[in-house]
Amino acid sequence: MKIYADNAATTKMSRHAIDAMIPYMEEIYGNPSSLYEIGQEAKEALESARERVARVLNCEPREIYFTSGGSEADNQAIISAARLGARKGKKHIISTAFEHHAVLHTLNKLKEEGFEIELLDVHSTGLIDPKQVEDAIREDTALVTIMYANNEIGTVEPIREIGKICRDKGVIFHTDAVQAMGHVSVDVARDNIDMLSLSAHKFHGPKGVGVLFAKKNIMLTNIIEGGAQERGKRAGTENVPGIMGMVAALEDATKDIDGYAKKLIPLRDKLIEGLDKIPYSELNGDREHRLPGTVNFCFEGIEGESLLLLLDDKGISASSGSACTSGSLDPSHVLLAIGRPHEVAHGSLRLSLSEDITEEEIDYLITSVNEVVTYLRNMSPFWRDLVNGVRPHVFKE
Amino acid sequence: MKIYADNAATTKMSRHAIDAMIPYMEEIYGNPSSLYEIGQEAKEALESARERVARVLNCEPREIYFTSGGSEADNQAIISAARLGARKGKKHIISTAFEHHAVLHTLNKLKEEGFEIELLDVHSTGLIDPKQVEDAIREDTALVTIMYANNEIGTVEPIREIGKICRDKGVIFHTDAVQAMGHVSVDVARDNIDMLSLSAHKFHGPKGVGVLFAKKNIMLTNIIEGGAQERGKRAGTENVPGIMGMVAALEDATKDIDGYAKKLIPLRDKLIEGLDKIPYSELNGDREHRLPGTVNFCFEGIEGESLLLLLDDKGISASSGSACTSGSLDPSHVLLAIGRPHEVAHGSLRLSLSEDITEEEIDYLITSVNEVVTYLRNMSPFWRDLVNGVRPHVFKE
Amino acid sequence: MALYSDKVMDHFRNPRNVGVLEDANGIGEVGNPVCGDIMKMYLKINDDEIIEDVKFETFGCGSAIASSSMATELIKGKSVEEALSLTNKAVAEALDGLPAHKMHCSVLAEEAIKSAIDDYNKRKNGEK
Amino acid sequence: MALYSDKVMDHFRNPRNVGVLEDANGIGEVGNPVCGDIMKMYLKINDDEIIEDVKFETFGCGSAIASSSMATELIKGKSVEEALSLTNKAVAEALDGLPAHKMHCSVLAEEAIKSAIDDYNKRKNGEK
Ligand SMILES: Cc1ncc(COP(=O)(O)O)c(C=O)c1O
Ligand SMILES: Cc1ncc(COP(=O)(O)O)c(C=O)c1O
Repeated sequence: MKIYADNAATTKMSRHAIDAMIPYMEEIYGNPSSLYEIGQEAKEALESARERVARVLNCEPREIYFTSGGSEADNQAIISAARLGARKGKKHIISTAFEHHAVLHTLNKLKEEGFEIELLDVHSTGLIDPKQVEDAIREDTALVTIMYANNEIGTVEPIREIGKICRDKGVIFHTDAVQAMGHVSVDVARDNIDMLSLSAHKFHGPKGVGVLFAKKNIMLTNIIEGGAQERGKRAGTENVPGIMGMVAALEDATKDIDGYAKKLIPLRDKLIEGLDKIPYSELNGDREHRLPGTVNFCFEGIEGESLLLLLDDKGISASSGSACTSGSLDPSHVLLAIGRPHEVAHGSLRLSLSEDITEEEIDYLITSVNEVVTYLRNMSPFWRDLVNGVRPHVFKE
Repeated sequence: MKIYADNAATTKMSRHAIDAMIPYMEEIYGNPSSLYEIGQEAKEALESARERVARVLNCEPREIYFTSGGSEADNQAIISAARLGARKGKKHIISTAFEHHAVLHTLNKLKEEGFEIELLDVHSTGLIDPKQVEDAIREDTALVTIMYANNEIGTVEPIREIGKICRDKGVIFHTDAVQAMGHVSVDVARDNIDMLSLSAHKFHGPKGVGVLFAKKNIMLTNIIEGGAQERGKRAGTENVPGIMGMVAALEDATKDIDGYAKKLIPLRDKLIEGLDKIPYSELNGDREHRLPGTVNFCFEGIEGESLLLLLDDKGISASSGSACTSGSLDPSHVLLAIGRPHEVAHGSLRLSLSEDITEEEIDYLITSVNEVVTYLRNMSPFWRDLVNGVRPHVFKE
Repeated sequence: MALYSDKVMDHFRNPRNVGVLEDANGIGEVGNPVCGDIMKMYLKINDDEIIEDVKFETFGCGSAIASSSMATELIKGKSVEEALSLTNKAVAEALDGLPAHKMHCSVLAEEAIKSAIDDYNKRKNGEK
Repeated sequence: MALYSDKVMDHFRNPRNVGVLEDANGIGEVGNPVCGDIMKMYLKINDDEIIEDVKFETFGCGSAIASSSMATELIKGKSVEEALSLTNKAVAEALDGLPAHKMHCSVLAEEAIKSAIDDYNKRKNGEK
């Protein structure tokens, strides 16, 4: 059996998205800035794509800027809000401890420039309480940036309520919706969002293309200077094929969010229940407020990379917050942020499902993880110490 | 007849480049940062692409960074050199007056930060004399950035000699080779280049992907912060399909540069001779030191946009430096930089050929331009004033 | 959503009333080559102050040529008073709209007519 | 160019000498769970100072498990002296190389062996 269960890392492009790109690669290749026919055709496509994205997000077309992905959108949103704030002497930014690195590293850069960065606690649930935001906002707050859904543990934040608080207090609110889009309903008007980031390859669109939504009253700062593309706010010849593929995927991914949830949530819950039966394991992040397809567990006594490699041998593609897989020395900052100790965080597993997963595959996932965890524990001196009581367990059985 | 003569704006993707992308869109869609098979396959592809680009440029694979295009590469190169310079108190940057806006606008930003930007005169030929660079370099020069070939008039600069001077004086040398790659031979070792920018869609590759070459001793500054992709210097999930398409196109475009020149130069020269016969017209930029496929003329008494629209009606896609087509109030900064007065710059036409142009098509281009120029002059009060001697001509007949 | 409306392209491709009017009694020229557009209007106004004939010459972009052409159509056969009340908006509307950054072309057309009528008035009053 | 060589994957998938040696006379453990790897080596050394048997237990990534497995193979049947001269580089080379950021796994294997022999020496000298 082959199961791709790493849809939070990237997704398989849909046939529809690929087909939407091809004509712009083969025939309508003109530069949208050109006057002649195939340039103007490309320009029309580009502007209709902008309208279609705006319709999905519920905003105006001119509030949509196409970028090279989620990271660029995050960087530009945060830098822009910081520059706007600094002009009014506002240098306080509120975020959370478990944002994506595209957000956290940009905030670090601003910190070096003299901004004060306040990272809210996300609790053991991986959830922010809107009250925390309310309490943290000050006169000199330039920006609140809080992700819509977390990429590792899949928790979904109370964005609408946070947005309301920011709107009432007149503070710019940005949300990284890279993991949320296509999985839960996102509406920038309803949710009081001022800026929002998307990345196409997370919802069956192409890699290397994304969206920054910014309300029309927000003056963006360029990250990339040059030509006057994207209303002068993002230079570079437009990636028209990529944008067309993204829009096709975006419409497909959002056209039946309720049906998607209805189908996927029972399967996800079955997976959670199955993995929960493995002794000394625990779900990461709140049980309820989570993406329909994302499940993240910690297993005591094993290390994530070996787990992934053995699952790969069984045809299962998954990911882990283990330091070995992150390329850094520490395990996932997300798992540490929800209070997992290092030794447990190393033994984490994220399974992120796609809509076409079957019940049979869920069973296979549960059985396989169980087998591999047992196998690895049997050769783990750490596990031996745990069961022998030499070291204390972190989780209940 | 249909002739796409705007290859300097963007090119038609080659079948080979499209075919090189498809497997990475359809099947090998894994995230290169993942451990499992389709992630590792994507990673292998990515690293072999890096090796292939390095082979073409004659550098090491680790000196290749993939970006979202030429603009991003230009921005990052210049910002990086500026930051390195500033740390040593060097805040003088040398460039030219006719660089692409991705360079000029980035330099403007640095100017606001306190850098001193010296733009060298490009003369009526559109050529820099290496001696100018030698004379301009100072103790506190952080960077010399001079384009390999100009995108509007097609002149090719003496990059090798300029590189030599910079190398001897220990100054970082960046060149925007977006227009040169695939048209003239580029070799970063031979040419003494420290940093170089490319954009795939200019050589029959995909839009939205490019390359920054930076010598291994040059520490890059991130433009986009986040994940540890591209040795930590360019965050964002890698656009593997785009990169694979780019590499295929790059290899094709560079495998027979001599044959390309041999085929195209006579046709280009025929076009120049044909257009030169139109009275009161003049070639922009040096006759000899130019790209094999780029021709740019000014015609007195007419305006570029109308020229383009009527050529489009005749099936010819071309571009102009007219203010009306640039979206700004002034005509092309490039034409102004080579000393064309505004009224003449408005009447410019760039024809940039692809390799598959035929002699018959060249004839059609000459005849069509002749017809349209004559037609427009006949309704131009400005032209009437010129021929009646009310206003002075700029060019000889 | 193409650059120009079909109307604009029609008037650009097939401009009406192009050329010089040898017996014009009102000639106006506006714009300047440095900015990339010049419009010249030739009017033949009869004793009843009716614009009997009109021609134009234009150096400029597609919308400049189309605006000139449309403007001549709109004033041909009209009284001087009516011609004076022609606004640039009316020209743009008659063309089914112009892109925002091209509206100045319709302004030029309005100004060219005013300038030609001004010239006519000056000649009539013997100022010329 | 995959993450690991075939050798590493073989030793990871089919680790040699996994488990506990009940009659070990030298046991070493290195690493720590906070860093994500622990290696435990069990040696049975006979009177001629030959390593008659060896087993390991490892908590860690693929290359940690493969390094342990390879290290046990390399020292099994060897003298204590030979085992002491085993370097981490030799372990990595025997595995057809390790990625740069995984070299520390081979270091761990070297250290685990040294630690187990140290334990054996201490027991022999009655220190334990
Ligand atoms: C000389 C030059 N530099 C940079 C660029 C920017 O490339 P891109 O639009 O792909 O970002 C271009 C093309 O637009 C160019 O011609
Ligand atoms: C929450 C979140 N934000 C931002 C990103 C960055 O997106 P990209 O890698 O497409 O730039 C990702 C994915 O990597 C993500 O999961």
